[in-house]
Amino acid sequence: MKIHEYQARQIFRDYGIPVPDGVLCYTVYEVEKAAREMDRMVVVKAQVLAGGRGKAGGVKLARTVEDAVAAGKQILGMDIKGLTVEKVLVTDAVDIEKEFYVGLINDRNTKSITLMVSAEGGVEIEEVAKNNPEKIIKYSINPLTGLLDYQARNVAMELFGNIKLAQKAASIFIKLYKLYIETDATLAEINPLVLTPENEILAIDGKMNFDDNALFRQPKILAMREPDAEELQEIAANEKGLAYIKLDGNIGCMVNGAGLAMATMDMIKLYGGSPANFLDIGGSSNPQKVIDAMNILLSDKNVKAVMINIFGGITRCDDVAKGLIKALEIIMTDIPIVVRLSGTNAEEGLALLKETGLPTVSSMSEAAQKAIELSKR
Amino acid sequence: MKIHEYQARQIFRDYGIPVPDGVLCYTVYEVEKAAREMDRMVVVKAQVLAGGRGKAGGVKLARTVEDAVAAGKQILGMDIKGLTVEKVLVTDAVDIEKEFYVGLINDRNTKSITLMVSAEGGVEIEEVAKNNPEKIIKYSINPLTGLLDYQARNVAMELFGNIKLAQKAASIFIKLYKLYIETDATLAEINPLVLTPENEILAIDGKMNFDDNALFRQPKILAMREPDAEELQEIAANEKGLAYIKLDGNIGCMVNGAGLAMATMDMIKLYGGSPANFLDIGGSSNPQKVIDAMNILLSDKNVKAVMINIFGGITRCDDVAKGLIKALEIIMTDIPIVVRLSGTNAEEGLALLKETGLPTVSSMSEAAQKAIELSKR
Amino acid sequence: MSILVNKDTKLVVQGITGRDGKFHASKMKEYGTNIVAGVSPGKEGETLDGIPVFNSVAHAVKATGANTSIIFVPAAFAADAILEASDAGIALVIAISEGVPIQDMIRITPILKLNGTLLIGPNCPGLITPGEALVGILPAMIFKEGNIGFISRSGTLTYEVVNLLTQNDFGQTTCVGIGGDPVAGLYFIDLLEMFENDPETKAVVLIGEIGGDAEEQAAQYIAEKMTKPVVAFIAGQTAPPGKRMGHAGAIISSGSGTAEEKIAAFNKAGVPVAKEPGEIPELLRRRLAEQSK
Amino acid sequence: MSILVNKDTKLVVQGITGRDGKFHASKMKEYGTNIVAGVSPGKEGETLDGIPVFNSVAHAVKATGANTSIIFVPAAFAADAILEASDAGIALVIAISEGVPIQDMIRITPILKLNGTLLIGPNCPGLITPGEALVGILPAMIFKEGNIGFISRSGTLTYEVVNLLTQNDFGQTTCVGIGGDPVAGLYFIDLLEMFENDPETKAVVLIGEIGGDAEEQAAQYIAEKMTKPVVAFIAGQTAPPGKRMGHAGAIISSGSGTAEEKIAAFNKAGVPVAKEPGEIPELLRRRLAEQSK
Repeated sequence: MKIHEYQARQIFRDYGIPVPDGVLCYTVYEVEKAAREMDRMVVVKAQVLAGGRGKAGGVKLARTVEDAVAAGKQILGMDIKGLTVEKVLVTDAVDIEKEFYVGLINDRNTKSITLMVSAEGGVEIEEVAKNNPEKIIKYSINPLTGLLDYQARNVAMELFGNIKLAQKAASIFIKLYKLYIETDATLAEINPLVLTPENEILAIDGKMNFDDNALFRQPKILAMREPDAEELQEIAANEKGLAYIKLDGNIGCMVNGAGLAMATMDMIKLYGGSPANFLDIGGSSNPQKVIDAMNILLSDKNVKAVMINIFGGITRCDDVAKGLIKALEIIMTDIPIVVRLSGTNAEEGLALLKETGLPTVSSMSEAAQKAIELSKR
Repeated sequence: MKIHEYQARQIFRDYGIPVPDGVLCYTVYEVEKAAREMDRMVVVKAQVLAGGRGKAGGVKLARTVEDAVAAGKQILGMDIKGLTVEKVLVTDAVDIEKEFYVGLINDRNTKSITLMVSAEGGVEIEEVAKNNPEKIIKYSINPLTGLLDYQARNVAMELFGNIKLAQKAASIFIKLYKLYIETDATLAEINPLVLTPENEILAIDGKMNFDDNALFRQPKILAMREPDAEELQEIAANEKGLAYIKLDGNIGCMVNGAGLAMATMDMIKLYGGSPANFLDIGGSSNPQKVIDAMNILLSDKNVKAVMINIFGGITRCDDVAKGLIKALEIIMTDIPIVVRLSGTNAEEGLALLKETGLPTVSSMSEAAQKAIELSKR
Repeated sequence: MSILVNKDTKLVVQGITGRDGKFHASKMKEYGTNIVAGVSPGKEGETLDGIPVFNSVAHAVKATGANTSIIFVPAAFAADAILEASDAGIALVIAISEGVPIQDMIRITPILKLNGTLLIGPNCPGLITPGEALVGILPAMIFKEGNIGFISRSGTLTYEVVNLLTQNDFGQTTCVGIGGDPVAGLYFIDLLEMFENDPETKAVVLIGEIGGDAEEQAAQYIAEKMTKPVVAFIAGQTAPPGKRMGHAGAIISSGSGTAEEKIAAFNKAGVPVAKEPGEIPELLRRRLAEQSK
Repeated sequence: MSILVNKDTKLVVQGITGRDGKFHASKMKEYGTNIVAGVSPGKEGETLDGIPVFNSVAHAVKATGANTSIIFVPAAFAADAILEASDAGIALVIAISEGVPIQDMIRITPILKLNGTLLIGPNCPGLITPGEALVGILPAMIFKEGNIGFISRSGTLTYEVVNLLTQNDFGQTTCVGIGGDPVAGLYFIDLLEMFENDPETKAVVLIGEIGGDAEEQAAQYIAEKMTKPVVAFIAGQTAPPGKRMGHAGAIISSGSGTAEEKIAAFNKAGVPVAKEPGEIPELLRRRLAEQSK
C-alpha cells in the first residue's frame, strides 16, 4: 500500500523528524489562504500516488500569493500518469544548501532492512543506482539489534563529514528506522533530505510503502489508504479472495494460482495475443468465487475472449467444472470462453463442460491459441 | 527506585492489563466519597513503600460505606515498618476464585529477564521460593526475541491448564514484559493475579522497582518518585556525588569506593563497634565533597566518632589530606575523628594531617579500633 | 536418495485442528508420510486421524522425537509458530501459511540461523520426495519417483510443470516449492547445492518468476559450482512493473527483477530457459543427452 | 604468562578525548601499554599524546589492528560503544563507564556472545598484567609482577588488598576488577578458569561482595574444577538487606546474596575466607605451603 507525500510527512513529524510546515489544499481558495497565512515563498506540490511529479509540472515554486494561486490553478485537476490531481500540498520553500537521499528498504538477499544514503539527493534514486552506483552507501541493518546509534552516526559521517551535522542526520535515520519498523513499511524514503544554510537538516519530501500483509495490525496506516479507481477494483477483488490486476490487452484470464496465472499471461503473449488482466482465483472451487471472478473480468469492456486455465491439484477439476457451469448459468455473456482443465479429475470435469458446449482443451498452449483465435472474430 | 501500588496499577492499566477500579484517597472524607460512589464492597489499602502491609493491618475489606470510613480512619496515619500511611487506595473488592503470582525480574546468572509464575499467589513469593520452590515456574526470556506469544501461552497453560484462560493470562504476561522493558524496570510483580468466578483475570496488586541508572531516560517514572525522609537524604547525597545510606550504629564512616566502604563497616563490626552509615565519596579529592560528606555524616545525631578511610589510587592522598584540612576548618565539630590514609602519597598526606592534630593511622584495622575506642569516651 | 524429507522424516503438524491442517494432515498421512504429532494449544491428549495432539511443539518433540514441522496456523501467528518449532529443536520447518508480514520474517531469520533451523516458505506448497514423504499441500498423484530435482517459487505452476515431467517419464527425487514471498527460508542456491550433492539427482528443473534477483544468483551459482544440468522457466514476462502479481515477491521494482534480466542471466550461465512450460521436458532431454556424451 | 592482556595487547581507547579517557590514556601509555588508537567521532586525523584518533572503532581497527578496547564514554552511550567495538571485531572490551542501565547490558550480552567478544565491566576499574599492560584506571604503582591471580568486584578494596599482597611479596600475574554491576561481562567462574589454565598463576585471590550468587557459583566451580589454591574475602557482612551499597550489584534481596551464605559456600569448597583484608596474605601463605607439601 502506498500513501501520499503529505501523509508520509505527517508520519515523519509524529516520530520527531523535522519537516517544514505544510497545508493540504483541495481548492484554489484553500491554496490562496494557505499561502497568505504562511506569508513567505512556498512550494505547491501535487499529491498523487505517482513518481515524477516534478517533471510532469506538478511541483511549482511560488514567490507570492498570486504565484501560489496560479500554481494551484495549474496543478489542481491536472493529469499525472493517468491520475487526476485532487489535492496539493502548500509548503514552506526551504533554502537549500545541499540535497541528500535517505531510504530504508527490505532487502531480499540479506533478509534484512537496508539503509541507503546518498549525497545525490533530490533525483530519483533509481537513476543514481543505474548511473553512479558508487554514490549510494548501503548499510544492512542487523535485525537482532536494529539500527544502532554508532551505525547511524558512522553512515552519517560518511555523508556529512562533520560530527554536528552527522549527529543530527543520525538521529533522523534512527527515527526513520523506528517508524519503518512500527508501521510495517516496505519502503521509507526522504528525498531530498536537505541541509539549509542555517545548518538545519529537514525532510522535504517523503515516500512510504507498506506491507499489505501487515495492514491487519496497522489500523492507522490502513486509515490512510486512498485508493484510485483501479486500486479499488483490486481491493474489492481481494476481499472476495481473488487477486486481480487490470492490464491493457483483450483476452481475459481466470487462473488458479499466481505463478500459473503469470505463465498464462505469458503464453497468450507468446502466441501473439494480449492479456486483459492477471486474475488468480486461488485454491477454491466455490461457484460464487467463479461468479465473482467472471463479473470482475467482464467489467473490463476491452475483453473480447476469456481463457480459463485450471490445474486441479487438491482442488478437483470436476468440482471446478460444476462451479463454472453454475456461474455461467447466472452470468450469461456473449464473450467467447475457452476452458482448459488439467490435473485431478480433469477428464470428468471436461466431460461435464462438454455438455454446456463450451470449447474445452487440455493444454495451456492450446487454450491460449484458441482464446486468441476467438478474440479476433 | 520503588513506586506505590496505585502507581504500578496505573502503569499496568496504561499497558492494557485489566485492573479493578480504584481511587487514591488522602483523607477519610475522600474514602467515604469513593466508597459511596463505588457503591459495592471495597478494599481500603495503605499506600506505603513497604512489604507486608496486610499483616500490619494496612489492608481492610469494607462491606459498607461505614466500614470503609472506619477502615480509612484506622489506616490513614498508621505506622507500617516505620513509614506513616499518608494515603490509601479504595478499590473494588473483586470476587476471587483463585490467586496466582506473576513476576518479571532481572536474572544475573542467565543475564536475561526471567518470568516467574506460581499458582501460589497472594502470599510473598519469597516464602514460596523458600518453602515450595517447585511451585514456581521460571522461564528465562531470550533478550534477542523478547517474550514470544508461544512462550507466554505455554507458561500460562502450565498455570491454568485451560486454553481460554491461558490466552488471557498470556496476553497479560506479554503486556507486563512490554512495560518492563519500556520502563527499565528491575522488578514487576502482579501478586495476586486473580481469576474471578466469571473467568475474568485481573491484576489486584502490583509492585514495581526501576533501575536508578536508567531514570535519565524514564521521565515518566522519575516523576512518580515519592521518597521518604531517609531516601531524600540518600538522593541529596547522590546529587552531591556521594553514596550514603544511614545505619543504626554510632561510628560514622567516610570512605572512597563502595567495596572499601563495605569492608570498613565490616571491620568496625569485627572489632566490636557499630557503623552509623555507608558513605562512599568516590574518586575525587575535592574539598567541597569532603565537606558535604562530613555534613551528611554528622547530621546523624547517633554518631559518636568518625572513621575516615582513604586508599589513594589515582587520587593522591596528599590531595585528599588537603581537602580534609579545608573541610575541617569549615565544619568545626567536637566529634572525634580518626583518619587512615594509604596508597599513593600516603606519607605526605599523613604528614600534613599530623599538623592538625588529628589521630592518623595507616591501616584499616588500626583505624577501626581507634574509632571504636574514641566512640566510647 | 533425496533432499530434506524422506522415510526418516518424523513430522509434527502445527495447527492440526484447523480446517487446512486437518485436511492436509490426512492427505499426507494417506501418502505415507510419518506424521508423529499434531500441535493445537489446549487440545493435548486428543487424537486426530490417529495422530496424537499436543499443547506445544516442545511437548510433541519430547513425546515423539519429531524432527520436521509443517505449519498451517494463520499468517498473523506464523512467525511465532516457526520460532516455537525452531526453539523446540525442529531441524526443518515448512511454513504453508500465506500472508505473513515481511518484517516478521526478517525478525525471525537470524534466530533460525542461530538455532540451526532450516525453513521452507512461508506461502509455499511444501515439498515431496515421491514414494517417501509428502510434507505440504502438493497433489500427490502427479509426482513420480525418479531423478529430477525440482525447485519452484510458485504453486499451481509447479503442478503444471511436474505433471508434464511425469507424463514425459521424468520422475523426481524431491520437488520443493520455496514460496513466493520476498523474504523466505531456503532459496534457489541452497537447494541447488543440496541437489548437486544428492547422488540420485541427475538434473534440476528450476521455475522462477519476476521480482528479486534470486534467479540471477542461482544462474551465477550454477555457472560456478554445478556439474548437473539445469533447465529453467520464468513466469511473469508480461507482468507490468510495480504491480504485485498475487505473490508478494512477484513485483518488479524500478527496472530490476524483470523476466528479461533473469532469462539473460540463465542463458549466460548456459541454462536453457523454456519459452513455455510445454518445452521443459524436451530441453531436459537434450541437456541430459549432452551430459551423457 | 598472564590472562587477557599482555605485551601483544593493541589497545583502542573509546572516548579518548573526554576528561577521563584522556587522563587514563596517558597513564596507561606511561605504564607501557601498547595504545594504538583512540576513537572520538569527528576527530579523525587528530592525535592525542601521540595516539592517532579515529571517527569509529572500525576505522581504528582497519588502520591499526587493535584487538582490545577500553571504554570511557558516558553510561548512556556505553552499550552502543561496546557493540561498536564488538561489531568491529575487537576480541576483548573493558567498559569503565559507571551507571550503565541494566537492560542495556541484558540486550547486548547475546550479541557479544554471537560476535565472540569478551567483556569486562561495565562499572569496573579494568585489569593489569604487571610489567606488561595496564588496561584500566588501576593505580599502577601498587602492582608487582608475580604469580598470584586476582579477581575482584570492587575498586578501592582491590587496591587495598593488592597493596597488602605486594607488601607481602605476593606479586601478581593479572589483576582483574570485574565491576560491581548485577549484569556484567566476565565473571568469577570465567576468570577462575583462565587462571587455572595459566601456567604462571600459582594461586588466586578472590574479592567478592554481597548481592547475587556469583561467589556461590565460584565456590562450586573451585570445588569441582580447580587445582590451584584460592583465598577469598567478602565485603558487606554488615550491609542491611534491600539497600544498594554504592554498587548496583551490592544489594541483598530477600534473603539471598548475603555475606553469610557466600562465606559458607566458600568454606564448604575448602576456600579460606579472610575476616578482614589484613588476613589475606597469611591465608595465602598457608594455602600455598599446604599445596607444596
